[in-house]
Amino acid sequence: MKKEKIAGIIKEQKQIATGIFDLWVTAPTIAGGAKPGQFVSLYTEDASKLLPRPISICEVDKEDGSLRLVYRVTGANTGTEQFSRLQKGDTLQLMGPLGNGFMSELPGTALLIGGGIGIPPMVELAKNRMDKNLIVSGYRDETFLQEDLEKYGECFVATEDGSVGTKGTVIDAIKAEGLKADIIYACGPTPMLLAIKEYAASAGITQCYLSLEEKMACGVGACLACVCGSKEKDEHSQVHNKRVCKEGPVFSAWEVEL
Amino acid sequence: MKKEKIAGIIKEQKQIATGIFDLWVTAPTIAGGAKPGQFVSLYTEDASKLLPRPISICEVDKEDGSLRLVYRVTGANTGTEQFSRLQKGDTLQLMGPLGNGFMSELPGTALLIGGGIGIPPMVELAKNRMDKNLIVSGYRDETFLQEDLEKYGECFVATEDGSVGTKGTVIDAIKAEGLKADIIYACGPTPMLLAIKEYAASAGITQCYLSLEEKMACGVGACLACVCGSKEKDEHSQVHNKRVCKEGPVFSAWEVEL
Amino acid sequence: MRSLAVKIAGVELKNPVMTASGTFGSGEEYSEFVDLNKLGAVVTKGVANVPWEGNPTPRIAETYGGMMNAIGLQNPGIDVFIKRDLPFLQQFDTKIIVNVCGRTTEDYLEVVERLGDEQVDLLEINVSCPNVKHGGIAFGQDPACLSEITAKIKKVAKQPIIMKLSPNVTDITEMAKAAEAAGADALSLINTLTGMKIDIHRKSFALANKTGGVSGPAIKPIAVRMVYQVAQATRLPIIGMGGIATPEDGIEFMLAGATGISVGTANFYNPQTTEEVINGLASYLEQYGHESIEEIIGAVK
Amino acid sequence: MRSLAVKIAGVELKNPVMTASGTFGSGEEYSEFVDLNKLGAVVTKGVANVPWEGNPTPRIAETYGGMMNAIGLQNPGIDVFIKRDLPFLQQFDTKIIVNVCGRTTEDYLEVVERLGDEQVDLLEINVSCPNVKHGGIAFGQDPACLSEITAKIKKVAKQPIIMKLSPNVTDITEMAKAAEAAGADALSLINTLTGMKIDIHRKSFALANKTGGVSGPAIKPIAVRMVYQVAQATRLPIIGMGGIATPEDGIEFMLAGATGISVGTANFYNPQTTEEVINGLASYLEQYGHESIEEIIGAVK
Ligand SMILES: Cc1cc2nc3c(=O)[nH]c(=O)nc-3n(C[C@H](O)[C@H](O)[C@H](O)COP(=O)(O)OP(=O)(O)OC[C@H]3O[C@@H](n4cnc5c(N)ncnc54)[C@H](O)[C@@H]3O)c2cc1C
Ligand SMILES: Cc1cc2nc3c(=O)[nH]c(=O)nc-3n(C[C@H](O)[C@H](O)[C@H](O)COP(=O)(O)OP(=O)(O)OC[C@H]3O[C@@H](n4cnc5c(N)ncnc54)[C@H](O)[C@@H]3O)c2cc1C
Ligand SMILES: Cc1cc2nc3c(=O)[nH]c(=O)nc-3n(C[C@H](O)[C@H](O)[C@H](O)COP(=O)(O)O)c2cc1C
Ligand SMILES: Cc1cc2nc3c(=O)[nH]c(=O)nc-3n(C[C@H](O)[C@H](O)[C@H](O)COP(=O)(O)O)c2cc1C
Ligand code: FES
Ligand code: FES
Repeated sequence: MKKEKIAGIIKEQKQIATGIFDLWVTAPTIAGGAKPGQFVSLYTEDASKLLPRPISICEVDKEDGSLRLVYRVTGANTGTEQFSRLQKGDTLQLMGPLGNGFMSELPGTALLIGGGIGIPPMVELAKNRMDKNLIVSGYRDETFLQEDLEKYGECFVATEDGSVGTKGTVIDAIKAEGLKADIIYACGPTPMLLAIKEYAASAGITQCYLSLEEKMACGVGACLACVCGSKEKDEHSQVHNKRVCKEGPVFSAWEVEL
Repeated sequence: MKKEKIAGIIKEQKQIATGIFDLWVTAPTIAGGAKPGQFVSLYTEDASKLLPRPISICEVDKEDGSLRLVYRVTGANTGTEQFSRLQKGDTLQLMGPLGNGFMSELPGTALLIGGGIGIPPMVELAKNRMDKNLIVSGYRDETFLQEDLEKYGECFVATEDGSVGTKGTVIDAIKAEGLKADIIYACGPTPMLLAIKEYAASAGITQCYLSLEEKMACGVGACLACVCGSKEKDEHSQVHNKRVCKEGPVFSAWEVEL
Repeated sequence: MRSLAVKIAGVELKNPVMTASGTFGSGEEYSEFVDLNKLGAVVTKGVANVPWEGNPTPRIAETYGGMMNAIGLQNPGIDVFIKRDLPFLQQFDTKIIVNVCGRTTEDYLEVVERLGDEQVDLLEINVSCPNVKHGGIAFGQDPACLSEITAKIKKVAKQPIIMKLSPNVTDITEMAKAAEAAGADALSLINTLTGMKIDIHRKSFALANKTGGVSGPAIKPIAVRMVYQVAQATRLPIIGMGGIATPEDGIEFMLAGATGISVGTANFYNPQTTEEVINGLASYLEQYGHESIEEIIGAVK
Repeated sequence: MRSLAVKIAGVELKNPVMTASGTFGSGEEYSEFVDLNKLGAVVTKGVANVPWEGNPTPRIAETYGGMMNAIGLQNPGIDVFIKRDLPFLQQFDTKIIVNVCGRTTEDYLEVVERLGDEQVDLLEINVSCPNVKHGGIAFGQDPACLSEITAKIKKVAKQPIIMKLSPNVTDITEMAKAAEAAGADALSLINTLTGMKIDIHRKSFALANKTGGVSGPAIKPIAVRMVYQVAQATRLPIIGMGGIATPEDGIEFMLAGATGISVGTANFYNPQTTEEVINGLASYLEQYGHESIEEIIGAVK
């Protein structure tokens, strides 16, 4: 699918949890080709902030030509804070769809594991899958997107403080609930991904796909900012580096070093 | 009067001629102390543009606590272009009142001479004077602010193309109309000010006050960016330089070198 | 039609606009956004004799009006470059400038020799990357080293060579004159300015490499100054860069004395920048009645 | 109450925040906006032995995320400075740092000697102004010259001396070490980076002086890098500056190794910056449980 940089139009935006915003933006050319697990680069209107903010595609409405993005405001005076002030009708520069995305068509029961702000891409992934979804979400405390996820699979929650679901990590929840699957799809903080990789190895789940994060400048594979270590020599780079924005953000757990 | 930097609120803005905007901004602390010929520094919301845009005070409504600013958009992607998009209710960072202003109380018949975007300060000056005002405005072609000026004096116009009033310069208009005065107040491009200085000398008008322009950084006399050459050694600087933002923008024609 | 064509070291470019090395990959990545046929030249990411891993991540950070990078010249090596990247670029009607990097003089010479028989128009020698710990930076910050490596490369190069200078020096004209005297055919400037960013909450460096090269609009005034100084000090054609994001920026560099202009960081946030600059150059010639873009090179007074 | 006090060359400042020379006049101009009693120190505009006219106008231009100036060190001379400006500053409960400039070594020595008997806490010696054609810049770009002038000034100075370094050098640590070896008590960095801007419509220089010094947020990463490098290379206390506009910026400089921090260009567009930085430092100590600001000096890892 051709990538484009366009001015999207905000359809609606609301806060769905403390510091978590839920934005629908009309961007037909991007929505048309978007796959679960892909992302878009968002650009601020602030002339002092030039780099893109990569945000995963949470949901796509192809008919309407719009995208749903769910993101966290990371602090004061950040780009995400600026996005959070956008209102219906405002424009938002964005580029996409970027990255490879999840292979949603794999047959078998899948564990869809999201941690914190890694949860949003699981919505579109769950929606696109034909087979059984077991959706495990890890939060610090406050939950979000559970209603959306429940439409597409059986949902399990872990919270650090135990306020909802299993107290502990997503792995704790998987073990507590005795969940079994053929496939793992995961997105979240690196420590969580590391734990999942270990768990998959021990549980013998060979189809384990992780969505990674790295700082980006171009988002299209040109600048080599966003690499992760790869186990084998990467074909493009000829070294043990893969580009998260281009070969990723989704990698087989076995091909990358976290 | 104490200078302040505040967030003013736009009351209204309209375009009054090609590229010329007429803005009323609520800024009570500034309006309270403002005198004719003083100016304010306007700040953009564009993080790439940090310096002030000095704009003369065109009119003051002390009761309402608001200021009128009339300015020209100097080009694409400029600060003034950004100001021209401000709408009722928007905020505008501004600092003032700055500079010395015109001595409006001088008795006698006065020639108030404005050239192009030097015309706006003549409105508040004419309004504040008790004695007779002969107001001469020079335009390239299209006129503006004439209705406002007519309230406070006898008005004469010069246009470069002769489309309105005398064809030629403000000096041509003064001569054509045979205007005589005891005092001159002028604001406009340097060539015009030079011509006025010469005219005042030849006509024996010793009370001749010119409002100068220079690039500014601080607007309060701290950075020494905005100097003009002075005939005598300036007391503050101890050299032949005066600060336009502090000792000016209004100077006696005889104390400065243009 | 007013002419946008310029000549750099005997090579005619249809217009002065090119891509800054390292910001446009091998050309392929941005070919979805830009018609490469429209560009004066594509300058490739730096290539070495063997593949380089580059630096650990984070490799970039945002700075006020710019960015900082410490990619560390990751590259697939000259073999794959010749087999894969060059043939891709050769499909287009644009000039190809290959950016060459190395850790030692021998590294550079090997790459330059390997490129000798390839369809490549110009070689840009990066002696100024601030992110490589061994070699690299030293060449570009000492006139004697610069002179030596320039002469050695010139001896083996089949294409004209452009020496790319580091701005992290006391006197850029001294470096430019050293390169000129040693036989350089053209100069590129500026590479990035060495900077640092600290994450105050983690009390750690924003880049794994601690320091990185600052690029983008923030550095433009420094770049324009250096281009002007070098234009006054040498007779070599200059490829100017550093913060070009609009046609006006590009024109500023040409008035300062640049014959070619490269767009770097701006590609990242506006992939259309190169095309916009080309169009803007044409309008400027129109507006001020210049017959050819060459009339504005160094025309500041 | 957590302590914001810092010590520079034996002088205790109630907090590390000061004004950068030349951006705050003699203190009087901004006293309507800032309570000078709150500042760690006021650093004055550079003062010479005799009044200086400075450069022709335009003296400043806006650049992306910053500005460029070529004021040319206009100043009323030491006589008027001592008679008028010093007594004004002495009314306040803040330290006074006088910035000294000159065209020749003798000029500097004369000013330093004249200030010997005045109530001045520290002297900041500007050997780095890029806008003065004779002398000035040379001192700050050559380690031998810097060393010589530092030693000579140190001999006659009654107050501790802070050498203010130019960033327009290949290796800032070499300059810092030269100043340290010659007896400097502290270092200030950075002064402005030399830049240029061209008005493309007039085809002329934006500044009458052609070049000017770039300051403001745009140059911050370069300044932070130099402060860090110098902190690693010398034992002298450092006053860091270059683009400080927020508390976060100031903290970044302190983590990099600065003991004091100066606000320059930001005063022009936000006269409250110094006070905001002071308040922000206090909150940061609170947030991360530091008892004293000294704990964060050079604390980056
Ligand atoms: C492929 C991908 C998908 C992502 N999807 C989401 C999502 O759906 N929802 C969400 O809330 N967050 C997501 N993130 C993280 C998100 O990109 C950062 O939180 C965001 O860029 C921070 O920007 P800021 O303006 O808040 O912070 P600032 O501090 O202003 O950012 C400064 C710079 O650092 C970059 N940066 C800062 N944190 C990160 C990070 N964690 N990852 C990459 N770049 C970073 C910014 O993009 C920017 O260039 C994703 C990251 C990646 C790489
Ligand atoms: C005391 C004074 C009063 C003024 N009053 C008015 C007025 O009432 N109406 C009006 O239209 N204009 C007035 N001007 C001119 C006005 O300041 C400039 O047109 C304006 O600053 C241009 O800003 P910009 O964003 O359009 O241009 P940009 O090109 O974006 O400006 C870049 C920088 O240059 C400065 N600059 C550019 N042109 C001038 C100039 N002519 N004088 C001073 N600084 C300049 C800007 O302030 C800014 O810092 C006045 C100038 C001064 C000094
Ligand atoms: C991410 C990145 C990678 C770069 N890689 C190289 C490189 O491989 N070789 C080189 O000579 N310059 C490299 N540069 C420097 C640019 O070519 C250019 O000189 C510099 O960025 C200034 O231009 P700009 O401000 O338009 O980006 C790189 C710059 C960036 C931002
Ligand atoms: C208008 C202006 C005038 C300056 N004058 C002086 C000066 O007289 N002496 C000096 O040492 N530095 C002078 N400087 C440099 C500043 O003190 C400071 O080192 C530099 O601007 C970087 O800080 P900033 O980015 O916060 O402005 C001047 C800077 C500006 C912008
Ligand atoms: S962000 Fe540029 S290669 Fe991935
Ligand atoms: S603008 Fe700073 S002294 Fe006038």
